[in-house]
Amino acid sequence: MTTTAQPAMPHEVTYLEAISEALDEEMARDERVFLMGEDIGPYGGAFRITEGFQKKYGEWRVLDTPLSESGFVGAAIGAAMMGMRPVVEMQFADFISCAFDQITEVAAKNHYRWGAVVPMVIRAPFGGGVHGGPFHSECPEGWFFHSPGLKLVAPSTPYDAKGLLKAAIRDPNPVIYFEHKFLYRRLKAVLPTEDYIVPIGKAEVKRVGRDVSVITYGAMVHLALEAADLLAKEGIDLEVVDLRTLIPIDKDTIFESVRKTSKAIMLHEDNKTGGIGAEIAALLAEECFDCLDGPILRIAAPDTPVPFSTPLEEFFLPKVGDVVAAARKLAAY
Amino acid sequence: MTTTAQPAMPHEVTYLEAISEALDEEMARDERVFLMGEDIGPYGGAFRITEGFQKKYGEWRVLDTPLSESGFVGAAIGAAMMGMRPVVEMQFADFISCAFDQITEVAAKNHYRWGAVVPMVIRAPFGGGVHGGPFHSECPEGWFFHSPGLKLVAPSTPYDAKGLLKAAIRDPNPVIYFEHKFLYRRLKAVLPTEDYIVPIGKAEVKRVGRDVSVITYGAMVHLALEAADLLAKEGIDLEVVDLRTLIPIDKDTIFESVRKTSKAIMLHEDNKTGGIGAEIAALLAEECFDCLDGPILRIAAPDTPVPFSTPLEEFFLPKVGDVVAAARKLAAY
Amino acid sequence: MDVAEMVNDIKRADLLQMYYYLRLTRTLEDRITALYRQGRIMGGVYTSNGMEAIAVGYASALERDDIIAPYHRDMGAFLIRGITPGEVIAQYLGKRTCPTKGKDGNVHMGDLKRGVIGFVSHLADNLPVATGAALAFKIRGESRVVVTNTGDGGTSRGDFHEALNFAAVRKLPVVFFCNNNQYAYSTPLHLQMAIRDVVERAKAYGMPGEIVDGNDMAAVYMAAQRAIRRARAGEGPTFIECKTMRMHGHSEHDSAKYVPSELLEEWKKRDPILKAEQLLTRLGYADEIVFREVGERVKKEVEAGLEFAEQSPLPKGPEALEGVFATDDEVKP
Amino acid sequence: MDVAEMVNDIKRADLLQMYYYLRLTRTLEDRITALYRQGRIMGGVYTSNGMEAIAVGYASALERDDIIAPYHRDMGAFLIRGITPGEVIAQYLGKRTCPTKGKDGNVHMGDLKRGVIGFVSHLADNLPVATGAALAFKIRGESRVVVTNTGDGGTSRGDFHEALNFAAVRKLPVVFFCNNNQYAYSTPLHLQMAIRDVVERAKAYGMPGEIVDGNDMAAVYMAAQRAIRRARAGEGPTFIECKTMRMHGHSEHDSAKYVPSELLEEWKKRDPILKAEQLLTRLGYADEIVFREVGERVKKEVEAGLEFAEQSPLPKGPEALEGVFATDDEVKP
Ligand SMILES: Cc1ncc(C[n+]2csc(CCOP(=O)(O)OP(=O)(O)O)c2C)c(N)n1
Ligand SMILES: Cc1ncc(C[n+]2csc(CCOP(=O)(O)OP(=O)(O)O)c2C)c(N)n1
Ligand SMILES: [Mg+2]
Ligand SMILES: [Mg+2]
Repeated sequence: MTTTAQPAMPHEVTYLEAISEALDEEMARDERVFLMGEDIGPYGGAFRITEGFQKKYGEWRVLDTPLSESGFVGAAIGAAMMGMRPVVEMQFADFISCAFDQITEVAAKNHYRWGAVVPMVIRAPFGGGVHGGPFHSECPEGWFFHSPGLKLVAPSTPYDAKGLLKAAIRDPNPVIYFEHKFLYRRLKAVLPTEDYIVPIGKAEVKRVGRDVSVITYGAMVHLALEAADLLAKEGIDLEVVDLRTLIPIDKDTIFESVRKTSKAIMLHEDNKTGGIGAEIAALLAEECFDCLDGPILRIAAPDTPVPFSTPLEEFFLPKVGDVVAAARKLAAY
Repeated sequence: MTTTAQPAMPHEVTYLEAISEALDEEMARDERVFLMGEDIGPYGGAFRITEGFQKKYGEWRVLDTPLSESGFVGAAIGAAMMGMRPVVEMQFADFISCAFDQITEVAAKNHYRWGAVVPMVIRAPFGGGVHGGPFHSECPEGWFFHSPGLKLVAPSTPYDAKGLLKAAIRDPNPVIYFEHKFLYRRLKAVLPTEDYIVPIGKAEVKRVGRDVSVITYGAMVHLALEAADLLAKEGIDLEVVDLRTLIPIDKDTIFESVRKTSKAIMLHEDNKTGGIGAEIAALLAEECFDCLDGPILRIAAPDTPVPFSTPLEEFFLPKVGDVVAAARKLAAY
Repeated sequence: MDVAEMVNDIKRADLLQMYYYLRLTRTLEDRITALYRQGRIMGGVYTSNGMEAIAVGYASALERDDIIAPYHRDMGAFLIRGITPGEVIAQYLGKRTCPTKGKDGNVHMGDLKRGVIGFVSHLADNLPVATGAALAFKIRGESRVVVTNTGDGGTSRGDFHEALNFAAVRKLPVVFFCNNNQYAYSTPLHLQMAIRDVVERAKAYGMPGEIVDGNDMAAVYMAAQRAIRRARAGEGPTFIECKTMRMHGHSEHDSAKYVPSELLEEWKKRDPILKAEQLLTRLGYADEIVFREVGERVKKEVEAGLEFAEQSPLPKGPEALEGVFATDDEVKP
Repeated sequence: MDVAEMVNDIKRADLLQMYYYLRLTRTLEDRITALYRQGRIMGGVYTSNGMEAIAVGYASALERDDIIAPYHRDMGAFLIRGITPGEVIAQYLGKRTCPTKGKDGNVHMGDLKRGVIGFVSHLADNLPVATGAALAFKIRGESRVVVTNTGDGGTSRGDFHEALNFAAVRKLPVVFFCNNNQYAYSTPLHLQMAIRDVVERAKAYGMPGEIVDGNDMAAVYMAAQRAIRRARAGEGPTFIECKTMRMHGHSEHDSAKYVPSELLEEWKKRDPILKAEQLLTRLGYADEIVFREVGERVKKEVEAGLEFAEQSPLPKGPEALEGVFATDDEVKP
């Protein structure tokens, strides 16, 4: 799909197309924005998000790189410091491990250390459920959750995908943008015609409920919403908080929800130990302890790599039933 | 200092010497054990832990590597799979970011994926308080807390330093051994003459107390013990749990302590957000909720890189007063 | 050096066996491709179509105790090391009878008992690992050798550099093959590196390098033999660039429109199986009848393999939890 | 090419200015070393003693709008870009008036307004960054150039490889200097690489390379000029190996016993200041009187700098919390 810079009328797009539109519109709006990555040029990227972009913006704004994640992330940092707005694509989020050092030691710390502004975005297609196995399904957000200086976002809808990517590109800091591969072509929505952003740092209550708060992000938002529908039938009213931004954490929205429901479930696809759910649970146990009326439950993948074979991966990924069971337990608490 | 393979009589050693002894004794005991790292040969390593080793064990068991953390960690993985027991030294833990990909993607996952056994140890001199600034003071344990397949240990005393390093070397899995630079020459203890290990996976109550549990590791154990002395004078009886092993987590010891005290403080030198304290707090909030009689407090470094200048670093690091204040608050809860 | 003459030194049986493996590879991968098109395979399918001679050539030159660390276009090497067509298909189908028991997919097969280090998606990650395996042999004074392979794209990664440098400094018994098939996914060689021959890279390490016709199994075999002999004699590593062409898309979902069709036509004429048949005919070692027999034999073997794989059980969900850590009984104490 | 003749093309004023910077560097670093020995400096002290001509030479060849990404033995380059001796000492003392406001120490100074990219401890990390800065210039069609430097040890890291490769493929306006002082900490060149001249590395990237006498400021300057001219003309990157010798320990706490004393004696005769004085005398541009005057001038400047630094305030503790994230007003919208 080749997008024009500003869509003329309301139109339905997939999550993937929303990402593509955000890139296209930002490139048209701001000539400092340019793209780097493997196979993003004539090929349009492994997921075809930049298809047609090189024709439209030229070889120097849609740059195929050698196979070297550390090298091109480092290059993005340098270009960003010179006033550009690079957006780099990891072919799969999993390969971000190769650029870990540049991200955590250089990009994250430059502003703190000597005031250099590093406005750049790393797009990281992440997550399982796509038969990718241990190296094409990872949720690496936990690795970066712990490196002051980075912002992390993870949209769950086409609307948020577009708005958060635009916000990330306009942000003066390094932002890792986790886009969930499972959602690419599974979600569609009609987006506004006018330019909009989804502000970084704001969670959103995706479903208002009274009884139990599920705090989640990415593909798991939809699992939570499904569970909410099932639970509604038995009179349990789930509130679904979509973090959208992982760092900085929107404590206000989370706390407000849990103050209302007194019950909290952390839900993520990432491994349980050391996941983002742990931090949110810890924040609640520290700052909202008195409002809690039951244990803080966590639903997450077990502490293993993502297995390949279908029965293994199905077992590994959190399921609607897990959310239902946890909510029932808390509701009865 | 050149150690002999088995010390002949009880003797006092520093934390640093304890590490050195463990390496020496394991090398003497098991010829599969060998060392790799930068400047560990004739020079004896940046902290002189392997001084005299190359003379004793030869150039091929005490190997100076090129300046390439990813390369020599990868090499350790290969050698381990061929039946060796490599121990690699990071000159400073901070540089482990350069080997992140090898550790998380190769070392951590090989056994799960195809049954390959990777018995290796990465020694990582970590922590602040040594005027090292943002690149020589880091606590990188949080990054690896989230990679199933790795074990992480962090001793706080000479006894544990020796025993845990021996256990790590004998373990059939990749183990990251976080040795705290601040403790190197500040602690001394008389160690047993006979061979011993400190089992991986076992926390230790370093001070038995009744009122509040402080759960901590590394250099912060001593901060907690200091706070305990102060608090004892005002009748607050602190229990200090030293995790010693960060992964796998010894839930039994932690839970037992908090079941007794009903009050818990997480204390670490690492940045607060996404630190190990978050996971322990989350475990408590999930599995020990009913025994909690107050919020779970966290004392940790703020979410910034480690600053260089003394007043900044002092501000940054957790202080005895922080523990005292938190314990008072909980005791009065 | 006249390849045509030297070929007389290769035993007839060896050449015939290589031919057999070329055919087995082709037939097996074609079958897997067909299964993929029928939607019976989850995940990606990467084949060595048109490049079979490289893996077949190098793996044929090894002794039983040697080790390979293959990459994703080395099917022939897996087969020669004894991984059966049935296991390969089982791996693609995620069955419990494959080398990873369903934990990992496609060409990520590893089995140390058969001397195969499992492939890691992250390209070039296994080069330091291969170097480390060679280091173990060197330390123990064994005369074993490691052969590894990478694509042209993989040579751009830092781990390539760190591995080759370390291997050269320590004169380790490892041979680095490079499959230069002129593309890395959609990225042509000139956007990957500013040199025409990948072998130029070897100079940076003071490592001998040579170029061979990657479509000529005998040429690859002889080059491998020379390099392996050097390695075994303690003379250190060698870099061997195999010129070839990727004849399919990067993976089976890629139509590879970015490859000029003339290029494919030209290389079609140099098909490694065709070349092998011409050689065998010229040497009088085999004729059309033999070729047909081999064709029938491999077809039967592949069909038998398919049957084995299809009848193999899938793993059960909870097996996903197994094997994160190795246990003591898996290693000698 | 006769260096001795070409030197006539360099303006007298330029040579005298370089000489001044050699002296300023030496005097400043000697002063810092003395402060270190008095225990007045926390953290490490890394000097360019005996290697001053490299940074002075390359930085003198640049235009105002060009950018440098220096490494830890490039004091002369910092000074030439306008960082004052006072700021340098303030940085070592952790004062608020230094380029990092006390957040970082020693040579980790960065200031984009003066065209200096801040050094990162992790060696070679700034090479991809320098490449990226050059990429920004190329994309925008500016004629600016980036010069960066690395030690011989730093060339072993993967980021070196990825940076040089990318720069060469895209013909970016960046010049890669290498300070080959024959050691990386205690590791001699032959354990770092299996080549005698680091410049061999350039061949792997199809990049022109040359060797210069790193102790000859004029030779370095002219080589830099040639490479910068090429870069500015769009002809791509150059690699320049400067042969030199580290005359002190790795840092001031290292007595460097591992360096043969004959080597030091030999290189002492080639001291860059001595060489510069011989040159200036031979050309009739200066004499003993001038040398003495310059010596007095730099001494005064350094003492004034020390006074400035000592009188500068330390940062206040809570400033540790500032600057993790950049704010919108720091960038153009
Ligand atoms: C570190 C890393 N980055 C990106 C990828 C995605 N990827 C898989 S194969 C491939 C191209 C590989 O090209 P090459 O090394 O030439 O091997 P070929 O497939 O051509 O044989 C890419 C980019 C990867 N596997 N690893
Ligand atoms: C990635 C990384 N590993 C280790 C170190 C520790 N270290 C600091 S300087 C140094 C030696 C550097 O040698 P070289 O690159 O030759 O520079 P020189 O100091 O000789 O100028 C080492 C190992 C580091 N800074 N970064
Ligand atoms: Mg290729
Ligand atoms: Mg050096």
